[in-house]
Amino acid sequence: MRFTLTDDQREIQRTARDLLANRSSFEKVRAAAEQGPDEALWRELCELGWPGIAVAEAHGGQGLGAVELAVLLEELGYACAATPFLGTVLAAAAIEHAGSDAQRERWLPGLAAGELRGALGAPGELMPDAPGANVVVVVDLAQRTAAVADADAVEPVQTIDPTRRYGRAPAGGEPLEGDAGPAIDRALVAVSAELVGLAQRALDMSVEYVKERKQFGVPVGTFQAVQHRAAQMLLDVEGGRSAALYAAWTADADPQRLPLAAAMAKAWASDAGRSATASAIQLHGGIGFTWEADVHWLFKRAQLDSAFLGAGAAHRARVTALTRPT
Amino acid sequence: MRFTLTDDQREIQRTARDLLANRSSFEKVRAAAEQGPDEALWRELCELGWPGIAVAEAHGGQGLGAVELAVLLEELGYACAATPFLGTVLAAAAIEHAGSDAQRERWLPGLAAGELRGALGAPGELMPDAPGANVVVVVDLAQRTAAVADADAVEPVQTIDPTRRYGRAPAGGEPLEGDAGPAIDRALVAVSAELVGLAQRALDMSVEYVKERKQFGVPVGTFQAVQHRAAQMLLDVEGGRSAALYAAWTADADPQRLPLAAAMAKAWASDAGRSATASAIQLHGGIGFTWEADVHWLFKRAQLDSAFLGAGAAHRARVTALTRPT
Amino acid sequence: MDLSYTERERAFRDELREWLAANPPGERPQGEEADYAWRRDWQRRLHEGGWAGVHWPVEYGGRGASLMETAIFFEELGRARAPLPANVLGLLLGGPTLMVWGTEEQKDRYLPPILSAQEIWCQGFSEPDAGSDLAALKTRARRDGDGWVVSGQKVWTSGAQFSKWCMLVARTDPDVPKHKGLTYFLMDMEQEAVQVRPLVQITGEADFNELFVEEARIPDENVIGGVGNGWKVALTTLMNERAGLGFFLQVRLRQLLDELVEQAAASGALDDPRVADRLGDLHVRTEILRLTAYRGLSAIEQYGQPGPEGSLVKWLWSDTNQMLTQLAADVVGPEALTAGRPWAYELLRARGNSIEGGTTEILKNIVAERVLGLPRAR
Amino acid sequence: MDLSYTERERAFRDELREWLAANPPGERPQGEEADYAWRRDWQRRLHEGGWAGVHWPVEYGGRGASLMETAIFFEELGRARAPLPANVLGLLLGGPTLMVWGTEEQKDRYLPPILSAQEIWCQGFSEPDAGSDLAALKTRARRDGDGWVVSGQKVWTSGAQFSKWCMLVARTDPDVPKHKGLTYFLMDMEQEAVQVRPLVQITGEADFNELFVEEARIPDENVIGGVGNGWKVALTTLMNERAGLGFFLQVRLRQLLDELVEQAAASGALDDPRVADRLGDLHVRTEILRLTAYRGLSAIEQYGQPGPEGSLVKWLWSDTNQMLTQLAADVVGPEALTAGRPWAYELLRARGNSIEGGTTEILKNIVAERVLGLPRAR
Repeated sequence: MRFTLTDDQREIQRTARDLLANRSSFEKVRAAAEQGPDEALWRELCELGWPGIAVAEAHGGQGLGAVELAVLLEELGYACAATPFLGTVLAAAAIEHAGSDAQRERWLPGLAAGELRGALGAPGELMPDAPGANVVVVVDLAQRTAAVADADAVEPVQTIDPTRRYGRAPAGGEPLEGDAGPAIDRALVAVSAELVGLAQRALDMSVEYVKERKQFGVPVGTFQAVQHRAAQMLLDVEGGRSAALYAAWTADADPQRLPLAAAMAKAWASDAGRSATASAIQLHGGIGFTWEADVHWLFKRAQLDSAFLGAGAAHRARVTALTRPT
Repeated sequence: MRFTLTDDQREIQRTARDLLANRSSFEKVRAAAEQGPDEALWRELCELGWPGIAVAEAHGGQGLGAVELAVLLEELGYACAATPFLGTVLAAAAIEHAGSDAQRERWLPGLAAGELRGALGAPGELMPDAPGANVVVVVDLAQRTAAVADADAVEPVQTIDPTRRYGRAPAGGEPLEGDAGPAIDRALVAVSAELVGLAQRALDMSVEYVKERKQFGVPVGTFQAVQHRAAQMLLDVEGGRSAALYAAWTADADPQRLPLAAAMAKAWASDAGRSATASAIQLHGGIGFTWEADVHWLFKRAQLDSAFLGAGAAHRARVTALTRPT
Repeated sequence: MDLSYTERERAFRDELREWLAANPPGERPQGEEADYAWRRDWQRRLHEGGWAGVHWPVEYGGRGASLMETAIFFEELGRARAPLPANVLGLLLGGPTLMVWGTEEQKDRYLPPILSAQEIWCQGFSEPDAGSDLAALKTRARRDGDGWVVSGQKVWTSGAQFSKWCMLVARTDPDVPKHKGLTYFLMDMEQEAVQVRPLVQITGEADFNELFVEEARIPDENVIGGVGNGWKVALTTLMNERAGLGFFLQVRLRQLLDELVEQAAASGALDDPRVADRLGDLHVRTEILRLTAYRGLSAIEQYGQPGPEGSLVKWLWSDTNQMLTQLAADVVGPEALTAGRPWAYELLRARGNSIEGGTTEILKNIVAERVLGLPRAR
Repeated sequence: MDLSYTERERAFRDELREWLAANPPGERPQGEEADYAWRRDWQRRLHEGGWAGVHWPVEYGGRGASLMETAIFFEELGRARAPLPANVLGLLLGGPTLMVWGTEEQKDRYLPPILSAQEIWCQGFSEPDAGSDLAALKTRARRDGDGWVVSGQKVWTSGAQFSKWCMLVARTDPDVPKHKGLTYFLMDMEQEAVQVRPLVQITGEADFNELFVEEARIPDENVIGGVGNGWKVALTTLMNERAGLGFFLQVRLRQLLDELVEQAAASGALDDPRVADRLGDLHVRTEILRLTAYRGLSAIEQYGQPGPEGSLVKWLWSDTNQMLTQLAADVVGPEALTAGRPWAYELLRARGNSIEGGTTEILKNIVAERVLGLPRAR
């Protein structure tokens, strides 16, 4: 039993962290909030093959797994990057795991290469990356079915997170023939990983700030209330990381455990993401409440991610249902 | 609008506080835990006419109101006093507000004088002061009806709070003919007031302790985490006091508002009582976890009071139901 | 204890309700300038009706309302969905501070245009590096002839762009420690030396500003309470900070809650016992907030000082408002996260509640030290 | 990342399960003496089976198990509802400390009877006035001939009444500050000068004791790690404090949760979405606790030191256990508050979780300062 990342996985993590630190500063994030997704960054990610990281090699992907995808998504969350990555990998996962051979052949190579953009979500709900997507997968969370909807029918919605485009898609479309359960669960894991990244960034920014910022003549980081809040954020982050990595591992290695593991990860990450990013605002004091402090981007995306495919309560209910004694 | 107590009410409060400080030290509470209720104290309370404080003069009481009763109960909670006071005043309130004239004449003078002991509760649940009670009122919380059960049928139960005798009574008995709703609501207010007293004592003991106790060379009360926990306890206490006093006032002055006010008071006080007394243990550190520190008496009684006639969740549900838009 | 209104309070409330019914505030207009104009107009109407300075003594043009009546005033204002008067800082802070510390000339000169909204006031206490710590402020004023020359930077000054006067605390003696050597000035905002920059919040709006003061001039007669006495004068201002306003905010909270319950009932979400539980909790908190605020007023009225409950109100309010607006995101659905929608605005705006007007951390410290008497935190 | 067991881990677990199946621990008997005898007997059986010191090196009579196997050992022990071995402090703390700091003679003399439960060990660190602050301890040892004479008071010494040896930290040099001048002794408990008084807890049981030491004698050869070096030796003991034990406790938590879910399902309470929500949350917390504990072990195995997650486990465990036992009072009904019933015991016992072995407040400080690198709290 080995919970640490392999050398290859750590290499992916390091590469992503370095690349995004250089290419996706908050300056870029702010610009994207005004002008739409960061197309230059997206091209770069496509060149690296990231959109296809978890797609089988037979379909043009890199043939790595859900763990590698989770590692990337955590880093993209950490950077609060403004690309259509999330939607694209979720659509790809749905088609790969619930589509027919023909559907896979039709869409996967394009999605894996980033030539097609994707989105996934429940009909009528806020769907990330839906405007501009070529492959829009609508899922029925209760029935655990999925279909590819008419991309032109997507209606854009401006949310509180302008660094990502959101839209609403109608129900219906070309059904994916397989059980969409695993695809939905993989989506839960992916967005949980992004939430962990957001929370980690919120923590790192806060730690840095409270070390420097002085009040009453001392760094505010010496106040026990500040320390304890930061400690709580670490628990939020690390608990989410344990759950997201575990769930990602089950997706490929022990799929029977995926439904419960995914529900656990999303239940924790939904609440932890909200709470850690709100704490970051609080720890930044008045500054944290201003536009220019940038922590609000994390809070806003965490709010959207939290609600996406069901917030904490929905997944806690599912955890209880799945573990109910028979 | 005047939320402060009248001079008379403050006089009752002061008398009770002084008397109980002298007569109901924790030494007495500990003794009662071994040997049963403090009969000497109970006699003294009866001589002062306390059991009849809210009973009409026509029935042998003092003809004061629910506010005065709440004031007394808060003080009895503060002292964690071991007497059958709570059960007796709850039974009296039920008979006064839901009984027939004949039932009032039969039981109220004895209860008001403390010659009869009473108890009230739901059948099958833990009923405070039931063993040894002469007048056992069983209430149906859903139907809001009440009956006087066979006192001999009470089955004693040893709870985690040995400073009060508990028992279980069966359903059925001689019905009280009126609507038992107000009687139940008055019981909720009364036990909320006791919870406020328990929480206040927990706070006072903790404040005293953390001022004296030193760790790392300074009083632990200088640690912000300790300060903030104590502040939270104050919020628990004062919020509960606001709600309990308001609800007590509505009982006599604005009975239409009593059901909602009583549910609010019990919802808050149930959680606040648990939380403040648990915090007192934590603030006392290792000592707080020992039998001789005495804070556990507050925690244990708060647990029983909290569950009595429904814990927080039951009353929050009722608050929502009562305020539901039509 | 008597929680019914007195005859006088009831009469006050009835008269006010009647007046508000006859003078509806209208709908909040879009845009900051328009919103401000609306609020100034609203204050003028209040003033004409004799309602602008309800809590001011009659001798200063007020109504001489009791604390309880003032609370009722703000509650009713909230209930009528009226805005706060444009010069709320002048009315609540500036006026009362002048009444305590001002000379007769100052009172004559400044009080009437506060009431009539002719001259709007703002508050220049906070600084970027001082935060909650007034004693650490750096804005300096040096003597120059028969006046003062002030330089420094202030932050969180709401309404600065519309203000004529700024209640400015500056350091006049750098050689004495901390809160000694501060002086309280009235600074004329209409001079080149004072630049106002809007401070955009996470909501995208700018309720606050930064103030850049570069050699601004203040004549001697605009010192309030004497040179070097600024700490004490500022405390008077701060002590008035939340008087009354709390009741306005609490009514807003109640309205938001009612709104959320309505929507939950309409959508069926209220039938989910988990939602009902959370909403029940919010109801309890909101009511306890109101009751506790009234308890605080009663204590002041009767004993001349607030009881322990007074310090808890702002903290409980900000917690509850944050819980409420976050719950809305779960109950209302996409609407609550859609840009420009009321719930989305409230969700973001609420994050400031636990920071503005004293962070929750500071408030808890104050409760622990001043109310519970714990030794000073280190 | 690979969360399946390795071949070796699986073999270890299977062998252990087989042994446990063949050697059922039986039911916990009533009464403290009987309970202790049961646990001593249990350790003897473990010892005979070669399972007493799984994590000890083979050269000292252990099994040389890896960290992961040790965790599996404690998990399986918990799962089999076996008790902790009677000499758990000797096995987890005393032995490993001796292995680092003991002389060859000391190791030869003391290690074997630890394993076999012939000699039980207890821990004499805490003092009434020192609490979490080891540097403040007051127990004094003065030289006397070729030994030491010790006087002082210790507290929270579990198992003292059954112990032969006490790991005692005492001040040997009062003239140097704080944690200098401490020495780590092995004190023979079988002498008149050592009096054990049970410390009754709020549960009514006495898991702990007070130790009154009045001129007790300790020979020179019972100094561990050298005179004046007690702080460092004590840190070795403390660092071993929760190794493995956490897995045992976490399995207990899981068993309690399963029990509560069973009862809630049977009574119908589980159909209440509010109860389902709380139980779902407890499930998530309990699983995340387990996963995070394993992550910590993985990090130690691979990088030689725990990652940030390691420090969170005890805190999350105590919080979760307190939430669980309090929820039981709502879900189970009167039974949960009835004296002597398991749920009532757990409710009371859980209050100690956030105090024993480092208060939650101290743990959060440690996380903030050592893991996050915040400046030392003042």
